[in-house]
Amino acid sequence: MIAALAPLSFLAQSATGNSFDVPANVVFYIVAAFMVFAAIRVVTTDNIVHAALWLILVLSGVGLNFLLLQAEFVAITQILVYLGAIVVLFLFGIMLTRAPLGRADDLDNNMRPIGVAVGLLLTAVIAFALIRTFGNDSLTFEAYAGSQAVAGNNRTTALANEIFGPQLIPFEVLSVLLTAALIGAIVLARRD
Amino acid sequence: MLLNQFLLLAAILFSIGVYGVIVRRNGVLVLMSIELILNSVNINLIAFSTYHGLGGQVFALFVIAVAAAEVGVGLAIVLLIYRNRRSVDIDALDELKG
Amino acid sequence: MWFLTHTWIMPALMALSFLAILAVGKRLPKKGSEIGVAAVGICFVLALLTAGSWWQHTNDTGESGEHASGVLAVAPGAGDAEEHDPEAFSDVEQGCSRVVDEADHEGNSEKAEADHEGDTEGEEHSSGIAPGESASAESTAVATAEEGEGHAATKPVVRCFTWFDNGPADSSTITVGTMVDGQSVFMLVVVGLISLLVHIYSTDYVNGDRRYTHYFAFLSLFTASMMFFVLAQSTLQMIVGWELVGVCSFALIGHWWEEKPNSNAALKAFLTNRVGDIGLLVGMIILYFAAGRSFSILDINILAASGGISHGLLLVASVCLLAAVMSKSGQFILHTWLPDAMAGPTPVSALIHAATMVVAGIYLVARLYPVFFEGLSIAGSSVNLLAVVGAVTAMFGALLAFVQKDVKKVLAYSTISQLGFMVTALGVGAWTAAMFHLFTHAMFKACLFLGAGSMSHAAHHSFNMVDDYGGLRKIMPRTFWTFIIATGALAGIFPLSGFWSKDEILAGHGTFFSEGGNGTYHVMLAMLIIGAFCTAAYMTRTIWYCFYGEYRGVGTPHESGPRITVPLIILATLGAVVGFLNLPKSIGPINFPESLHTQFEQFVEPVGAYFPSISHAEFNVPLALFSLAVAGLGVLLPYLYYFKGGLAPIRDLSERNALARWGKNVLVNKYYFDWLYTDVITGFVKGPLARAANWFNAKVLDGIVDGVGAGAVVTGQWVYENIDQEVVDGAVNAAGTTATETGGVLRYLQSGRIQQYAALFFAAAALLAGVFVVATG
Amino acid sequence: MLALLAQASDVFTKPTVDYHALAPELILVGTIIVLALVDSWKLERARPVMSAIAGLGLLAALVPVITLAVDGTDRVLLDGGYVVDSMSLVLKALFIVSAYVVVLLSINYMAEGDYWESEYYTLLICSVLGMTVMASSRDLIGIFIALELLSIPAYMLAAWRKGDERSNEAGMKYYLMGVFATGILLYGMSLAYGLGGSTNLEAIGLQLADLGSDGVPVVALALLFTIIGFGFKVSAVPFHTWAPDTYEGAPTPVTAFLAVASKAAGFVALIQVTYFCFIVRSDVIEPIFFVLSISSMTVGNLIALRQSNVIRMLAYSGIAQAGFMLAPFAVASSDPALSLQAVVTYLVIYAAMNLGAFAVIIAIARRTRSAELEDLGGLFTYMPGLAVAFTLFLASLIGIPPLGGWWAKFGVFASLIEADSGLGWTLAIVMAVNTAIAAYYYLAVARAMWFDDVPEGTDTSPVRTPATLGFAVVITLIATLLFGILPQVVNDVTDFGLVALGG
Repeated sequence: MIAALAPLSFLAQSATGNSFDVPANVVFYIVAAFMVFAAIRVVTTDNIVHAALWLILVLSGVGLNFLLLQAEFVAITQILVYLGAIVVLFLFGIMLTRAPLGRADDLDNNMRPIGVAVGLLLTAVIAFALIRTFGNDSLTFEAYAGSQAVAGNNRTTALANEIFGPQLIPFEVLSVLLTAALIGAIVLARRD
Repeated sequence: MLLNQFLLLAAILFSIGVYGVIVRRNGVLVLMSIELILNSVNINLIAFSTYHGLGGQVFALFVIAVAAAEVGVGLAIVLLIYRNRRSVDIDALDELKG
Repeated sequence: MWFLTHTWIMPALMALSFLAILAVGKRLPKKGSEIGVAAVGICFVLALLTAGSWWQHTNDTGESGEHASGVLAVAPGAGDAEEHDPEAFSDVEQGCSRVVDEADHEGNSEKAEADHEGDTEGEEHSSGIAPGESASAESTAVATAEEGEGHAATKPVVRCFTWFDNGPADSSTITVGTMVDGQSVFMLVVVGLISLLVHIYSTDYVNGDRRYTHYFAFLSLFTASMMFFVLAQSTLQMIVGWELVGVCSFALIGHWWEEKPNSNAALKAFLTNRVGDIGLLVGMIILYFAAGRSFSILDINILAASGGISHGLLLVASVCLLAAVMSKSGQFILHTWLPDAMAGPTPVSALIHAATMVVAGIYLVARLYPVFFEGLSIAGSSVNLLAVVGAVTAMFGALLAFVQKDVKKVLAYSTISQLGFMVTALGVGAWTAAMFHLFTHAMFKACLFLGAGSMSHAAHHSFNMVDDYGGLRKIMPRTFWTFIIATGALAGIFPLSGFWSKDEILAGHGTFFSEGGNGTYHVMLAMLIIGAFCTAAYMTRTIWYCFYGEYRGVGTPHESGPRITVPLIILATLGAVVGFLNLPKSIGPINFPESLHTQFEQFVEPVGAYFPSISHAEFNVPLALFSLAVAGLGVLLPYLYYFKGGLAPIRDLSERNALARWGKNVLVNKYYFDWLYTDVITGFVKGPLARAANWFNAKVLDGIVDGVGAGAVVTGQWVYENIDQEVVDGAVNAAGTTATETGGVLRYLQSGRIQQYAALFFAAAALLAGVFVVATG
Repeated sequence: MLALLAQASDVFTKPTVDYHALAPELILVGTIIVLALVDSWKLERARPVMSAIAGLGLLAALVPVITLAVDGTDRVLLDGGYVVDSMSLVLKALFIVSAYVVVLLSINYMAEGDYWESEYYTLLICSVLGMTVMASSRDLIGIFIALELLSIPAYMLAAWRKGDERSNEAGMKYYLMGVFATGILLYGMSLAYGLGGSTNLEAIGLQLADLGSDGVPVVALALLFTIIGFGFKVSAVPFHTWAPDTYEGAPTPVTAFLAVASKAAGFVALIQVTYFCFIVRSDVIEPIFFVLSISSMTVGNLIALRQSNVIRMLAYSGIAQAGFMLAPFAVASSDPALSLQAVVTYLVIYAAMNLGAFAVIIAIARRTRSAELEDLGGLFTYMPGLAVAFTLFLASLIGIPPLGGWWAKFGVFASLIEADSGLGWTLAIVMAVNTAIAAYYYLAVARAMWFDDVPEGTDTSPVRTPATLGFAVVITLIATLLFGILPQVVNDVTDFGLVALGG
């Protein structure tokens, strides 16, 4: 799967320098349309298992976006962690709570209008602010050019240097966080 | 490619996620909606990191890891509630109020 | 001098007594009261010695009041900082006031050049800098030497230690200490005296109470708090003392807390005071910054008096502080707690009303007088907030006192009214008059409260004078006579003390009657005169109900024991004579000898850079006669109504008094109206009109018949029922209700449903984002 | 391949780690490991010693905090991402001591309630570790991770009474609202990163200062969303809704922990982002804090008036107190040092008095089995010591001198008035009114204890309070009194001057 994605990354890299990024744009818009549709299905579908499946599409789309943005390592992590772990967790959750596997008409509460209003308001405000601020700024990938030089064309190494350099303490703290989550989740979820 | 096309996509995902957490009654579905919100943040971070270097990517990795932990904890709490109430309808959790 | 620098012993001793009583009181033979009485006795002696020492000190400084007072009365420049003479603050310890320190510093260098020859002066100066008590001998010489220059400033004795440094950023230190000048010394004596008498009285009065020990412990703490407040060197200490006084009153008012109304009264007192406390806190913080980050009272006063603080800031600060004064001293509209506070034991009421709690507000204004004087522009104007609040309170309080059945409530409203007099006096610039009235009022009001307690002691713990008293004159002669004397003093009958102090206040208004005031406050004068009239009238009514007629209560009343009557006699005597302490210089053609007149003023009133230069009104014979006449009328009308109304035929009165004649005519008219309505206009108008007539009879005509004084009863009743109980209490309650109702509505937000929370969360975020994005975009 | 890696790794410069600076955190991590090991080695037999280990670990972590404070030099690690200075040390000490008191509160509660004890302490210490990291982080990533480390264990602790549906509900509400807040926070942080070009707060601040104020509404968005994310943590209205429900449902020691330490950590996060970064755009953040502060103090107080449950009342009063603490942020720019000092002073004093109040409630509930106001009636007659202590804590919360709460309020008033701005004066007035309102419901509790009758059927025989609980009451009481009578103590440690802000 990852191998299949490699050309995409190549495609994106070819777009560096801002001269010719039509193919990347085409891919982006197709993926974006899918993602939005899938995301809407996640929050509207009346089948809980379908929601999880639509979520897979959204998360994969996010991974594709990362590739378009030349963040291969993050993209791979995204796929591994989300598809490999989180969605599986969701499926386990669905099974363990005996959720109805077919259609169910009681998945939503009576607050749809409020939800729509809040969602639209947020979109409008954020979109207005983004458009006013960033306008037509195009992506240049300048920052990556520098890190490539430093790390011998190996951005993953540069990423590692970043994590184990300036972000060392947060990284170590994260390990404690995962341990704590593990301990607590076991205590809460187990029968006793 | 424009910066804004990614940012706007993220904003839309964010809002859809917000809609989801407001209207979904099933605890697991609420957690899924939360994932939409967190992923929109990651798109933002990666898009900005093309300008500012790898800090954003590191941030995104941390967010992914934390999201995994949060989902785990969330599902544990959902399971706990399911065990006591035989239901994951979070809309019915209104014993504490006022 | 030792006594002036060691005043801290008094509050410390009382605090120690509080702890000792709590710790071992229950195990002592007298249940701890002996500790309290002994401690307060020592304090009183110390207070007297301090007063003597201060007397010495002022005489040393000023030797001669003649020049001093001459200067004071007119000298406009006495308060200017530029002219201020550093010698005036030679008894201020280094570090207690930044302004003085700086002035000293400058003065020092100048002096070094200028006053080479004056050896004594140089020495005096160094002794001023070195914190010591050695100054008295030299300072005498110096002060007398400076006499010639025409400045005889009060020399406050300030001692302090550093509590803590408020950070190196601004290098301001917060100090704690004592500031002793005439004002605090006189207040110490009052607190000591009243507290001592109340202690002695209480040993009998609350004898056998189950919380006897607890009661005495809190009396001690109450006294300690008030002394701490009085002696405060910094405004911070004042806040602490102020709050402590509030807490003690909370404990004592709620002494018999098993009864619901008592604990409610305690809570109401506390809550109302909280409102003011916030004003105090804010006001003090404003002053702290205005005075360049200093809590020192001396700093604040000097800067305020010399224009070192802008008028705007002083105005805001004085309004904030006024809120505090209004709640603490029961000024209209925050007075409602005070009558309720009668739920406490009577000696506590006496203490609260005469010497502690409620006069704390007056003391605060007097202490920070430059702030109010400049902030509210007291000089040269004809109206200001302080005077308005005071005058309204003086008038309304007196009206309200009319309609009370409970003798303690009469006295409570009377206190409100008299505090209004003091506040008005401060508001019109008659500082000394206010302090003098505080002094005299403490004596006779304490006497009245203790007298009321004595009567209730006799009448089975009832305070309902209308239903349960009567005819006590024969049975309790000592109580009766002391009560009569105190009443006379309160009503302002010549030559009792109240006459002198009240008259000084009235003269201080600077109206067409009198000259030399700080402004021309016509309206306030009129209101105070109405208040004075009512005062005389309601007290006469009280006397009637308590002491005349037949005994209406249960059981056989008897005179109280010596521990109750002796304090009464002492207080009545003082209430009669202390007025002579501040005799005016002359009354018409009679000139008083120098050793007699204005002693109180010289002793108490601060002069110098830390006090505004106020001018004093001369004693004015027409005004005095007029106010005496008003008071006489106030006594006379109820006398005619209550005492004679039932006994002598009405026509007898009408020949003696024009107003009574008018009253009699009205009385006849009442009958006439009755006849008119019932007999002549019969028929179709009979029903409604008769009812109206009956109403008219009952409500209006009776009122007219009762004359002006009784008309005031109706007004008072109306004010009591409609304004005091409805509007004011209603507003207070409504504010509370609105707050809780709003809380109730807001509570629905808290539905318990997570997703409504989520919707609120994100909607709020989105709305805020929208607002800020549009605002900044 | 390995050679390639080795070659690549030579450009990696190993960060120098100052182990002294990290000692408090390392000791806490060590404590976590010891707890886990002892638990798995001794199993059930280990339960009685768990609390002791946790308590000792916390006290041990306090030692390097003190040595660092004595040393006095500011230590900057990881390119400015992690700073150990006087302010962070004060806050670390605050967190550790608060957690220690919470451990004292928990011992009997946990042992008698048959809860998962060793895991409880493990999670508690994890959360404290997150707080101490928060106190030093000057980097968005560090702050975010620290926030998550302190929050995620707390979500689970709120649901710790597993069999109790109310506790489950409390945990669920706390968790969901927390995650929503995390979402908003991250979105704001991502925008801040985008605008600032770095995750380092100081760098972002410099960049934000350079951006013009026109045409960049995203700045407002970034700042607002970040502040809202932490506003949840400090339970600022309208992001407070979880607090009363969670406080009521969670185990009471956990409630104390949430109400004090967790809230303080939220404030610390706000301090970090505000004073080290966002302050350059005071035109944006001051109105935000103004709105949050006014709505928090007013709404919190008004709803508190209607509460009949003391814990819920404390929850709403905590919301109102958060409003007071937010007030100095609204005048942050006029005198940063003064307003920062006001906030930290308030935090320290608030921790003492609020923990004390919870300690007393836990002690009382051992007898009354309830925190309803009516069940506290006549408490003075059979638990005089606790009634007096509770009264003192309540009086301190009202702000009556000479108790600590007074000095805290004084600092806030001082900073508001000193700022002499419209926002400052408005806040001062609203706060004054609110302080007066607040007295009412605090005194209602005092009145119930002192004046009301003992409810029917209450056992009024003398009660023995466990030593640890008594100790907790005593130390918080001493602190409350000490801070009021000698404000010098707290004043000295919270006076960071301009050094801390120099960054």
